[in-house]
Amino acid sequence: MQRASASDVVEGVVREALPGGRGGVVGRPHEGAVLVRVSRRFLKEFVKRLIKGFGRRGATVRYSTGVATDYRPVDGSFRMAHVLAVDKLKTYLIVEADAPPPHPRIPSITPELPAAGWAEREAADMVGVEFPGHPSPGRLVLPEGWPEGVHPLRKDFPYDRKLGVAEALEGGTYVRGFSSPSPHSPGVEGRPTALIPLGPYHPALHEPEYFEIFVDGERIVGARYRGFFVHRGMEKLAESRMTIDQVPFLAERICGICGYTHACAYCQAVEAAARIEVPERALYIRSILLEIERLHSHLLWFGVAFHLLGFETGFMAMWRVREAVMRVAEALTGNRKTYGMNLVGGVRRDIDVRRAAAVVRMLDEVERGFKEFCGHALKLGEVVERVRGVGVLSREDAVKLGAVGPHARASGLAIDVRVDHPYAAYGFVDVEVPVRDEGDVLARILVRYEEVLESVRLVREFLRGMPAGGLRAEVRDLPPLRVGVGATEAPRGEDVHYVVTGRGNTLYRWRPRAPSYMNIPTVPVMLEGERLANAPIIIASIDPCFSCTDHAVVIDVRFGVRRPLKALVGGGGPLG
Amino acid sequence: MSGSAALAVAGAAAANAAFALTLAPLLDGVERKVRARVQRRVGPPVLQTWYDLIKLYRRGFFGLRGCGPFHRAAPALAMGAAVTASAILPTVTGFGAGFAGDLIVLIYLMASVSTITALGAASSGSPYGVVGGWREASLSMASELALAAALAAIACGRGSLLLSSLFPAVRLGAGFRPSSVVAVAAVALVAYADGLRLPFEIPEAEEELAEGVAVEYGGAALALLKHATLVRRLLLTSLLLNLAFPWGWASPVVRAAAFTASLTLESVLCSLTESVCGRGRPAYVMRLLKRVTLASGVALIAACFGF
Amino acid sequence: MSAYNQLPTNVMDLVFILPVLLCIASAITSALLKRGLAARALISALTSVASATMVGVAVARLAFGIEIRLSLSVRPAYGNSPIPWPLSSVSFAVDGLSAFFTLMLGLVSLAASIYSFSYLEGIEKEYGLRSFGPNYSLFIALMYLVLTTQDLFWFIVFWELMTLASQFLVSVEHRRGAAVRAGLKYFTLTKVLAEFMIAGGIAVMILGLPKPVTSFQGVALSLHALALSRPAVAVTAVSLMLAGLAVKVSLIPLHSWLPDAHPEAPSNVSALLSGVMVKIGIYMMFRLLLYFLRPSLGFGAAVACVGAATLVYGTFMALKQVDSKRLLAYHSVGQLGYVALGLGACVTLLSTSPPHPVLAAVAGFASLYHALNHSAFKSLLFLTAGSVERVTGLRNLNLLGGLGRAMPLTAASALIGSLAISGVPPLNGFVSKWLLYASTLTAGGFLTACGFAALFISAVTTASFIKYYTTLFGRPSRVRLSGVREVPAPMLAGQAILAGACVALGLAPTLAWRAAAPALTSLGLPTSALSPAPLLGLRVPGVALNSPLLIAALMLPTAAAAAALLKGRLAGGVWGCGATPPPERMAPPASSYYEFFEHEFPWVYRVGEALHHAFVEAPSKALPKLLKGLQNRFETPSPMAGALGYVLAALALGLTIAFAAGVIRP
Amino acid sequence: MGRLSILAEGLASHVVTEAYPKAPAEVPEGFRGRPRIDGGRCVGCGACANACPPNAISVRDEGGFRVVKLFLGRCIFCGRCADVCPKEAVVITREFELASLSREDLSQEVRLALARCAVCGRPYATLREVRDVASKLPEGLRPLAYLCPDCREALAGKYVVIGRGL
Repeated sequence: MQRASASDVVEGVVREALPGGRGGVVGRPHEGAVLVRVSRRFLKEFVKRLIKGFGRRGATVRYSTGVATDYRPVDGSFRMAHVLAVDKLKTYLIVEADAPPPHPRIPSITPELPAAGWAEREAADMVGVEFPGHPSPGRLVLPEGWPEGVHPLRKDFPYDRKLGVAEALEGGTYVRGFSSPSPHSPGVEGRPTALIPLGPYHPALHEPEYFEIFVDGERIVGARYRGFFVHRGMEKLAESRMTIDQVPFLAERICGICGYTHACAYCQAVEAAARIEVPERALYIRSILLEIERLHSHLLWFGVAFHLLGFETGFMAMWRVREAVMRVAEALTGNRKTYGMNLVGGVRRDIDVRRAAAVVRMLDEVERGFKEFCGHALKLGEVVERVRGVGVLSREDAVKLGAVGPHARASGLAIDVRVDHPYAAYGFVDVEVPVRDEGDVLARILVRYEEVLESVRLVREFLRGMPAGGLRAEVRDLPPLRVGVGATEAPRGEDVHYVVTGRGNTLYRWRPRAPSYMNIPTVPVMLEGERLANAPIIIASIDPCFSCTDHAVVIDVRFGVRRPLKALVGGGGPLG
Repeated sequence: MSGSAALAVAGAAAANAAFALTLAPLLDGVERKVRARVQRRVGPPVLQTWYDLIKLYRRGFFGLRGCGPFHRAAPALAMGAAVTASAILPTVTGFGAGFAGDLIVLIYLMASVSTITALGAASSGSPYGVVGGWREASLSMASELALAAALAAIACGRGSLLLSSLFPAVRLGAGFRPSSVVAVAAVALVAYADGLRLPFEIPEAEEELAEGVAVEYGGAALALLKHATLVRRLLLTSLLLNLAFPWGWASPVVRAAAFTASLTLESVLCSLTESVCGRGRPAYVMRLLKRVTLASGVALIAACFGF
Repeated sequence: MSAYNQLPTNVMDLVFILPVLLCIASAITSALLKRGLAARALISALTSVASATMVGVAVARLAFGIEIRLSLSVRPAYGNSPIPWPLSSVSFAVDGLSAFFTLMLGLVSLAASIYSFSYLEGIEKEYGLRSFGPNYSLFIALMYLVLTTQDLFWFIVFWELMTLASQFLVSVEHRRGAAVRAGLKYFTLTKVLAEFMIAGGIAVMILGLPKPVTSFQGVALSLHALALSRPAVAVTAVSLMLAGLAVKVSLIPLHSWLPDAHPEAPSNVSALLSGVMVKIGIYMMFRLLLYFLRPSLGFGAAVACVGAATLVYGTFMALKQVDSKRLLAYHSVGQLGYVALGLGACVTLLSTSPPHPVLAAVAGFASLYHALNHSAFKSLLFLTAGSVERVTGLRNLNLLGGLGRAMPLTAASALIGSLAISGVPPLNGFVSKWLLYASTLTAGGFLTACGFAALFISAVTTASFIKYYTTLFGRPSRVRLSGVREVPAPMLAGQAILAGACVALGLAPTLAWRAAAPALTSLGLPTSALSPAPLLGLRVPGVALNSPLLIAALMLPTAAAAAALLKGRLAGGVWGCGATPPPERMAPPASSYYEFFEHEFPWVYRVGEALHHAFVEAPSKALPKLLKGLQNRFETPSPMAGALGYVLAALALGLTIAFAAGVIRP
Repeated sequence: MGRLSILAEGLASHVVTEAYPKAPAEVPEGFRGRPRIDGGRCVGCGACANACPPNAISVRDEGGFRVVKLFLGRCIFCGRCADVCPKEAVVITREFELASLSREDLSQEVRLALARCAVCGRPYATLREVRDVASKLPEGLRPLAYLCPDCREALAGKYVVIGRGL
């Protein structure tokens, strides 16, 4: 009940932060979450006070995700929900503000919480809510040339509407890049810079992302990021024509690597919203699969990292070790990736004794192979040389930009959803969270190194402690318009799914927020002042999952959503 | 010289050139096999590099529109320089076209392979090409420093630049000079570095520069560049072998066999080394080269004082 | 003119005089006509013919051994001559050494003069030819006279006049402050240090023998005597003269004027300055160190080391430049380092015990040959840079680019020049460098170290010209250039002549050997040093061997065969990684090129910066303090400016000559 | 020294490259491969179509037949169809080599005859499903199974007395 009391504290802070103790409704959508609805006029002020209030109690407010929803069919207004994570108090605080049509405007809180920048820009693109006072407004998700005033996630936008290229181009030309002029001038006098495009199609990026890098010689003087090329329109799809039991299979296809964690986060969100009690054995099984996923994801990343450092043998070695994990995943789930295991309310398959034994065997193999090889590889002069002191992200920047996961932990931020907001079976064990302060690429490598070994330990512990029992709770019709937040610690960091249930076991709103969504904005900061040769490894060091980040993007201007198939296949390349 | 003799030498030169052209890709194939084995893979067939080259040669030219004619001519010129160098340097047969030039000529021909490559790459407006180009140039500047010192040491010891009187540089007995040993060691390292092997392979860093100097070339042009680079690599090794060991001791056939064998052995050793190296960050590469330069510099000073 | 003059008798004498007369004619006509097509045509034509004649004179000596001697003197029948000796008589002779450098002069000035016809349009429109024409013509004539006079006194006189003319040519565009400042700096520096040479020269002329002597033979004797009687004085005198010459040759630390003067001058003048004038210092150094003086280890070593230092410093400075002509100017500094190194090595090798006359001859030949080559490719490069500036109005390599398509012929000749100076076989730069290595690397001692430096620096040169060529003609330009087209035929012709020379001198080094052999013999060096190798190649018996033609015969067919594979289509534009940034933003600026190398070898540049500051920044800072008022005058665009310059210069010059004439009394 | 041990381990241990496709690849039991519909068991109830996330299974009536169509081009091999099938007519096989040049190979169709309403004659469900339902009903109510939902309601409204039959 320590947790409940933590949420009480949060509620207390919220109440005293409310302007004049009024102007807001406070509620508890579910365990570990507090919801407050304030008038948009007070929003900025309220957030300021919140930060102060929690600051007094030594807790920091981390911006987790922001969701704009078109509630016009329900109560005729638009609503922006800022989900703030108060990790120290193990609570997600949902701050909602309404805005009436036809021109919904909600003051931007980005000046207070810079990490909110992307969320607000995305909301502006997809739902058409304006955020006056945003320091750097402009398109984030929609391509340049997308017609003004067309907002795909509004309820009056049919999911299967095809927006032909011609129509899309009315608004301007479709450039794969920036429409705005570059910040760094050609520099006639002084030391001029050249623009080096990194991506969308570059051997170092295994997914289409675009970094515009400005160099003087090989010194990087600045960088810009443009992403969201991987258009799949998943949110729209889920909200339009899928049932809650179908969405897990869509959710896990958000990413080709950390798909299962998305499925879990989604299910947790729905279960929380509908107050479904999931049987303990199912929770353990979920945890085991999550850790197995972390194992293969990290091993994959190590491989990619070595590849980018030109150390092919390391690449091969890591992927060879990873193969064992994939085999076990196949044995456990029937699929090389940990796909198809989750349903709302539990899991679909049991881990019987024989499979458990296979897992244990795999763990030994992986632990030995990994430890041995990395032990040698991390001694190699040119390898370590290339990552020590490279791509440093200071703790301050990490906090400011809301970095999550190993990336944040390598910059000295001790945050981990498994500990801060225990889910699945993580409440029953204690998780070691490795933290380093250097903030460079090497630190990120070492943090992940520790995490691999920790995952091995955790899986062993879960297998030991797994109780008998059912696999799935009975799920009846869900109550409509219930809000739920589900979070997991994906291999790359906090993965948050925000759900509003709909009628007849459908979803009214679903917004997954992948960890890379918070980490990518730190890349330009890290690139500045670095050498060009380090750019790829720096970009890779956050283990960016671009397809995760981009999943939500609406109908692809180039193809249009012709086949739901398009929305379902795909997923991450090696980098994500 | 008499016509028949000229013919013989011309034949030898042709033989050397043909040898270099054919063997270089084969050796690359061998190296890929070796690296694959270290990575516990089966790896591609030994002829794979040749298959790739042939496929590319068939493709004709793929290149940029509108960045000067030189961009297009560069691969051919590079190949020309490489072949010429291979005709001058004794490899499979004892005497190449040594009458065409001496050590300096040889070095300059080899250097001009990378010079021309860099020029061609930088002529394409591709930022990757240009970056690759200046890396190539910088690397050759750095390795030239070491190589120049080492060769100066050797030449100073011999009082000549003629290949005939320089090979082998290390002579036991009366003509022995300790400096030449150091110098040859330095040459060995430079040959490794200048052969663009890991960790020195920075001009084409695939993950950083997307093949750098080769980025804007395709088809036959790409094949020519790759082939010329491989030939150059083989020549560097051959130069080292010629400097390090005497080869005049055996019948032509035995010599050819022995030379080929040791070339193969050398590239196996190199690829084993490569397989446990990452690509160095440029600063690191340069530091290594500076150390090599230091060594050869010591050799040079020693040589100047007659040791 | 008095009737007692001993007039030129045979036809060769007339031929010898002809260039001078032609130049004077061109000077006068241009001064009269001031502007217009006719003026340009006259200047160009007359100077070209003059240059051609100079080549003829040189060839006559080098190929057919016809040595022209000519001495003019005022010798009255009774009484004292109205003009005091030594002013009263002057003698000329085209010996081997003179002939070699005259050939160089003729070649370059021919190309430059033809080039001028179209190039001058710009200057004509803005400034008229009143100042340019006379100075240009006289400059050529004076260089010719400096090279051919056999009289140290007159050498000095012509030398000073040449400096004067060249100074006005540097600042001919007197509305540009930079040009005027550069000219001023050049004049002051060379003038001030020329005084050393004059002092040294006078000392040599008057102190050695009981009676003062001015003829070269006499000076040789006198210096020898002086060296025996008062060695300290002799050493001082020679050092002074060397210093005076070194400033023209722009050896560090006396180079600071060159990187300012050569870029600011009109390109045809830059070609002459870099191509010929700086080498006249070398010419005199040869005479001084090998003809006047017995070869001395000290001076040889000094020149060699300074040369090595110069080539390292100059080339590294060049690597950083982003102004096309400034880059070339710094390379002139570097390349002259090579030449000086050769000379120094030659002297050293002669003066060691035992002497190595063979290697010495090779080194001497290397020096002469490289001087000749340098005047071919560097003048060529200056002309191409001029063409680019003419078409685009730009010299900034950060902005320029992509001219390869619009100006293919200029690009081609620039490429030849770049490859030649980088020493890519089988072009000329390579052969002379090779000779230099052959003589130094095998010599042992510090010469080997110098040779190593040279060998390394040639890689740096290559890098620098990769940048030069690709930024001008390769990658797209970073600004919008309008109306870019190929330059008119005369300019192309000028470039073609020099490009041809680069190729010819590269493929047939024996030609150069033929040309230089008389010079070497006249300096008492053994011509047995080199023996021809197959196909016009050269061989230093037992030491080195190189036959470029054979290399070309191996290289070009292979390249052609390979090129046959390159038939096929062209893909589109530059690959932008799938994004579409504008090409001019992707094209790296010149300043970016070796930031990488700079970043990895910072110390090289820290040293360089220090030197640069000490010898370039400091003087050019000190200068305004010295000549503040004058400079202001110069910078105000007014007819006064020119006049003032003349007054000043004439004053300085008059003083010098009067002083000299006053001191040298029979 | 790291390098040497990496080298040594690499050379000492066996090669892991697999012979596939020259030799067949192993998949564990429980592997979710190509789903197959057993035409003999399927009753065309359409539960699978409802559950299928990517709409790979479609059910439509045409010309007196109910056509259940499975298109593998869309299938994500989640196996939900097998979960929800009341008749265990959908089986998840272990086949995974599905690459093919013809679209036909990627789709499976099951055609089931439709039952017509005894009263209005409208086709309303597959014969097999109707028989199945009928077999489950108590004797008295069986005829109801042969009526379409509307007629059934109408009739039921009139006559049915719960527990008595007609």
